[in-house]
Amino acid sequence: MTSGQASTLLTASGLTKTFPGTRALDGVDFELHAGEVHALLGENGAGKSTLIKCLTGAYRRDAGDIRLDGASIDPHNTLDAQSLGIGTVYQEVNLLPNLTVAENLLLGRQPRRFGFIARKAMNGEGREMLSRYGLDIDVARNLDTYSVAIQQIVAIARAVSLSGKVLILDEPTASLDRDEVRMLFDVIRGLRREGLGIVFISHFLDQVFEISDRLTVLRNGRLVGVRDVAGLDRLQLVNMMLGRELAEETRDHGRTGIDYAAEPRIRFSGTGRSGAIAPFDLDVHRGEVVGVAGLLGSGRTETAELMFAAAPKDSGSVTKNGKVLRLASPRDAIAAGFGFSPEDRKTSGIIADMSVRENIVLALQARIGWSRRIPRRRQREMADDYIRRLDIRTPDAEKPIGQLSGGNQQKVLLARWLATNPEFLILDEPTRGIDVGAHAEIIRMIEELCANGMSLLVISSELDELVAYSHRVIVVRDRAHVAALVGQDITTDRIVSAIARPTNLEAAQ
Amino acid sequence: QTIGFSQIGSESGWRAAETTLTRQEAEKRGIDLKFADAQQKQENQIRAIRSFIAQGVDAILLAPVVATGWDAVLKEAQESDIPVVLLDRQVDSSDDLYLTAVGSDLHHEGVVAGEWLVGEVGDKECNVVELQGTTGSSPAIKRKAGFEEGIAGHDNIKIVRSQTGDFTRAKGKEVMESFLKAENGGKNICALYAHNDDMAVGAIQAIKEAGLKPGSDILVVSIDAVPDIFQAMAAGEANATVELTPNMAGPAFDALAAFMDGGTVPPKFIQTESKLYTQKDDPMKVYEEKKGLGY
Amino acid sequence: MNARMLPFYATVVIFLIAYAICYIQFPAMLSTRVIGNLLTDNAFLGIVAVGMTFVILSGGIDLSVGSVIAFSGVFIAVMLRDTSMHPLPVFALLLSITTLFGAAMGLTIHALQMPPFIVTLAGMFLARGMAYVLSVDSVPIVHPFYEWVQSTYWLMPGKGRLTLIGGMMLLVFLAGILLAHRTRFGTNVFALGGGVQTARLMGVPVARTTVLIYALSGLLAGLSGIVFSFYTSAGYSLATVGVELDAIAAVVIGGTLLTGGSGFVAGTLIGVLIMGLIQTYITFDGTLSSWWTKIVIGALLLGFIVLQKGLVGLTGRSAGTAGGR
Amino acid sequence: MNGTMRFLRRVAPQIATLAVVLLLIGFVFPGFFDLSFANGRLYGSPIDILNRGAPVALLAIGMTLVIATGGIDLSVGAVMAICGAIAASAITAGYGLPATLLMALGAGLACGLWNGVLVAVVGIQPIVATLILMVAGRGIAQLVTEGTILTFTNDGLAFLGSGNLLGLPTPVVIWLSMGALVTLLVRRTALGMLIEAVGVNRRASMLAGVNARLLLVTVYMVSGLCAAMAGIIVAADIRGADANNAGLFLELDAILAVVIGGNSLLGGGFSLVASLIGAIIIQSVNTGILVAGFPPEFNLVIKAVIVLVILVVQSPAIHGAGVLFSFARRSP
Ligand SMILES: Nc1ncnc2c1ncn2[C@@H]1O[C@H](COP(=O)(O)OP(=O)(O)OP(=O)(O)O)[C@@H](O)[C@H]1O
Ligand SMILES: Nc1ncnc2c1ncn2[C@@H]1O[C@H](COP(=O)(O)OP(=O)(O)OP(=O)(O)O)[C@@H](O)[C@H]1O
Ligand SMILES: [Mg+2]
Ligand SMILES: [Mg+2]
Repeated sequence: MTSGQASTLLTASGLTKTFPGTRALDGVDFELHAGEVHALLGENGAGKSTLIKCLTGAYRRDAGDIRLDGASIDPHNTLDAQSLGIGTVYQEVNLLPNLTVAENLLLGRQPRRFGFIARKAMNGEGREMLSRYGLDIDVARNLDTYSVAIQQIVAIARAVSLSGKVLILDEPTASLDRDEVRMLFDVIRGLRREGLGIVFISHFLDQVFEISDRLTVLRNGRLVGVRDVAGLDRLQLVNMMLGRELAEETRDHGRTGIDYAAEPRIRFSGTGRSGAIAPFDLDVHRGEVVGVAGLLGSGRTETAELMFAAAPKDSGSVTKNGKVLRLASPRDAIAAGFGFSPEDRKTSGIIADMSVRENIVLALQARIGWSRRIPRRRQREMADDYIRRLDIRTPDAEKPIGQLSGGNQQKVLLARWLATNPEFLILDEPTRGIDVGAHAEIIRMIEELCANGMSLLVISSELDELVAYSHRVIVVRDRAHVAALVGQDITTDRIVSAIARPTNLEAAQ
Repeated sequence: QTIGFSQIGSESGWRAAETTLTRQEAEKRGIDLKFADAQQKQENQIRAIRSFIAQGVDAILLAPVVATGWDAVLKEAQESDIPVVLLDRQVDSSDDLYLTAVGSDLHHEGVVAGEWLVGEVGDKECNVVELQGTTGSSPAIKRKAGFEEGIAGHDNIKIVRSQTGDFTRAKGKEVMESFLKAENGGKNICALYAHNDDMAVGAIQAIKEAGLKPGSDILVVSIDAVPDIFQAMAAGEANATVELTPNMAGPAFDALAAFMDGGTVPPKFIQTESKLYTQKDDPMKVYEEKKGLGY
Repeated sequence: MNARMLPFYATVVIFLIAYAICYIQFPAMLSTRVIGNLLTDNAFLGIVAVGMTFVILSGGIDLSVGSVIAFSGVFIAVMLRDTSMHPLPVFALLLSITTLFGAAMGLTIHALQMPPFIVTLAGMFLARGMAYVLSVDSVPIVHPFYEWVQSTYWLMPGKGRLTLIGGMMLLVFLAGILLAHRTRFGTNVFALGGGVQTARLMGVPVARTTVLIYALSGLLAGLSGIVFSFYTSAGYSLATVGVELDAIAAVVIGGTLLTGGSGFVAGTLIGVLIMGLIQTYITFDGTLSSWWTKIVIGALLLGFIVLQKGLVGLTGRSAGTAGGR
Repeated sequence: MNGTMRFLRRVAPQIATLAVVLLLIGFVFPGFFDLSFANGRLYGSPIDILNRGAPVALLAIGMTLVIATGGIDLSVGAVMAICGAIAASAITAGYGLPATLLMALGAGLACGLWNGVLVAVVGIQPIVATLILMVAGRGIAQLVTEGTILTFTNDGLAFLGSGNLLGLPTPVVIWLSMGALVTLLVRRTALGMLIEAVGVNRRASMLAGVNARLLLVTVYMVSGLCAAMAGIIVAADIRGADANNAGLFLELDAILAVVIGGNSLLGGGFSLVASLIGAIIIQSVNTGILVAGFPPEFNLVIKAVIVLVILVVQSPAIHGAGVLFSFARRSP
């Protein structure tokens, strides 16, 4: 596929884009062949999203030349790009939650009869588009009634159908589980066979190695290199991305060292809400990392929201160190020493217009109360400290968080909760969109935190990751907790099989 | 007997008094009065009249917010044989569409005020500032024109500034302040003509706060004759006001009764008196008479 | 049943209940007369509310419409008085002016990234100011065409009248429903309401749609001005003060979210009728003083909105879609 | 030091606009800048502007906070009428001045509480929630005055509208102190930041533990309190409560002031000082129109054009082009 005779489809040369205080792209060259999957790699904030936004007219570039099929193009907006046959999935799910799934899929090209939209035909076409991804949902319902993962698939389906020549996917797999990813890759391979050029951005190196033919690495807005994937060494690639050495991660499976005989720190008993998640019991011990695994829509996020009182529960009770807690709102939970970093960072996490500093101190300030303002100097120190420790890429702490790259936003949110020094921290997809370097950093941090006595509950679609740091893994299926794996039982295979079929634990309940 | 009354609103003390008196007069005669407040909107008045027709009232009183635009709805009332009496303001529809109109002549009020000023200043040079009513409202237009007619031919009297005070005290005060500023601290101003008493009362305060004496340094003439202006007159701070009686309903009910009982067709316009009050008319006594009327 | 239709059904149910209550108290309220009046008296409000629905669906607001109606009336009256033109070409001229006015506001909003609230507030001052400049006085309209339109109506049994302007409002609603829910433009309007930034990334022509939305609102405000001039046979610069707020209230009562992106044109019709019903009820009662009238209108408004919220919340929960946040 | 610079840069466009407007007025009306000191206070047109601008300035304080939370308060004009009416009727009923003020301010707080509960607890959209009080409030005010203009003669109350304090008209002193107080309150504590957070993303703020509900209610109550003060001043100024006209359409001026102050109607970051300057800009335009002596039918057109020009010049799009920015940097 990646032979030398492959025709060049899309080229960009000397692309430059500057934001106030940041040079996001600095004379970057990029070349995409027809019939190849081309991965775009780089740390958080390297400029990957900016590059594709410039290519597709979402941003106006400052300088540089773009050619499609040899002809110079100059897309002024995404509509131009779409009509040129470039379909794109941008990093954050960029769909309209208030429209139906079908409308989202076909926006701008709805089938018409006598000038009016033909609803039936539109819904039929929409269902058709999704069936390729094994998704059979009611496309006439509003998009926001579905989970982030489903929205992601809808966005992909839309982009695929728009891409006559080029398909660009910016971290499409960040919230997908294995099956979904496999399905997506099948689709991508099909398109490659049809001769499309596909740009694929991901921080999952396994996936990059699995699907892509060539890759381009960016660092700090500059081009580092272009390589054929075949024969490329993994460690070498990582070093290319980071510009420094990263020791290969080796981990034992299943960590131990928790005294399960002691009284648990937090105990949920019979906690649940009908229609959302069946009542479950869960003990969390001091220094323990509880991982939560499951398919999308299985009820992991609901579990976390119920625990944090972000959604009302209709049964059950919570105790901390044996004392009953009355949790009616996130405030109560925070007062009890909880923290919660939500999955959907755009709508539930970041305060987009506010600075990195303010985003970091927000939860701590809210806990201290309005009357005792954290002195500005202290705020700056805290912010600078976390920026350094988590390696958050931002010119300074006063930059609005909305202008940071996706992965860096995620790190700021983590910093927000670390600043409150919680006893029980719930992280819903904390590593989503985070680069390899930072990924290792965050995992190390999770371990360090629990070594210091913090208890964690981590939801992740990356099973390897769960295996790496969890003391215990809860498996959620069909809105119920169906299995718990401890110690040596924690392996990817076991988790997968627990997700797939009933276990004895379920029978015991 | 049921009579519907479509009132403009309650935008001023005078209008509140008119409503109160209409209610009192209806009660006196044992009439069931259906009252509809239009919040200053013609569309609400038209709506109200059509509802009255749908309800089948025996007659309708209408205080029209504006002169134009009543033909269609008046025709509809006529087709349902419901007599309509206009209160206090006129309409420009054909006069066979309503039974009669009770009111004063807005233009005439302005003339009376103007003539009073002419008599008061004689041949002296006199710069007048004018506080207009709400821009576009018929009292503002007619009282302005009437006053200009009243002072016509007397070149010693000139209107030097004219701004709208929206018929309110607060705006009257604010605008008067700017007049005083613009006219050399008020030294160039000899008289104030306000389209209603409320603005005059506000302006009087502005004049006092500027260190001048209203009533002597600056003559004050206005229209309506609400109770507060009589207090000002008693204190020597206002000079004259032209009365617009709020009791329009009395004559209206009388005319209606005569028409419905005996078929007496009243004249098309029943004009109420536009009486001029000055400081000589024992203002405190008038004040006492008027103050209970809901102004 | 589709969950997104819930607020609409709730509004319809509330309207029917309210009408029933009115009927029990005043049986005359079920006459064709009252129904005909509801349509005729609210025709101008209904038409302008259709435009407002589009604006609000897109996440904007248009405060200028009341003033534009007044301007339209004065413009028509002055033109008919001072020239010998037939009303129809005058209408055409007026509609192009108001449409352009709306488009200019839309362009300002888009190109200068200014909030619609403020741009249309300035537009509100400007339109009414222009009406003053044209004529401070109210100007009667006398023209055979006007007489013909006014005397053309269908006399329903029970002496109720279905007038041309009432019918016109229904037509505009019909067109509005089709435009909003059955065309690509309509979907684009909803898309803007869902998020301008996202809509742009999805390839919605944001500039064109924004301009068109406000142009449409201007056009309908002009049309409403024409209807209002038929209603009153006059042009008056002080007319229809605050109609924009009535329109907004009607749109919101009709189940459209002020934040944009969700709502129904048909709901707005019910909203307009509910507002008219409140007025009619108060007139039929006829005992309220000026101030109690205002308080009661406010209270009923609150009642409707709370009731609607409650109804939507209740049925929404029992429908059992757990995904609802 | 850094903070001062940032502050100056933030308000520079407003100060520049104000300067231009004042210069224009000075151009059509030469004696405009004359100040004199007599009877223990300053006199002059600039002082008049500060004085007449008091109601809008006060409203703008509350409105800025409400808008920062992403809301809007249309009821302030009606609340002014209610509180003015209560003050007038209490004082004529023989209550002392302190009791009267307490009642009027309390009524303002109650109105704010009502709005806040509708918005934060019942979950009605702010524009609609406050529209309800806007419609009904004027009725309530008239209920208090029974439709008349309720005049009073108490000099203590009148002092609040037309007295002098510290060489300035009392209303000026009141709004300046209120502005300073609220600014200190939101900037010396964390309130300002929390309000902004709720305004930008209410859900995320709540998940971060911000008590958004309480904050929203508080902000509407502050707005009600400011409206009450404005209402008292207006009533005291004319020594009477005019339920029908007090504060009529002032909500629009207040919103305009906030926007001219460069604050986003979508919520988030805000500057009270800039809003206050915005209020003074609006009053300058109003006063300028009055002293210029045009026929009144042109008032609205002139105001519309001036406002449009100001907004266009301040708009982010033009701002990006740096037109005003370079000008602003030279000015302080
Ligand atoms: N709208 C914007 N305004 C200002 N700066 C921006 C904006 N968008 C991106 N940047 C900056 O440009 C740089 C590149 O960001 P970009 O989003 O392209 O990174 P990325 O490689 O996609 O990272 P990630 O893997 O975290 O998604 C970052 O430093 C970011 O802060
Ligand atoms: N296959 C599906 N069909 C219909 N609705 C779904 C499906 N999957 C998820 N949903 C909806 O999405 C919501 C998300 O559920 P929840 O967030 O608890 O799942 P999750 O396990 O966290 O999955 P995710 O990986 O998407 O975060 C659910 O309330 C459900 O209504
Ligand atoms: Mg990115
Ligand atoms: Mg989830």
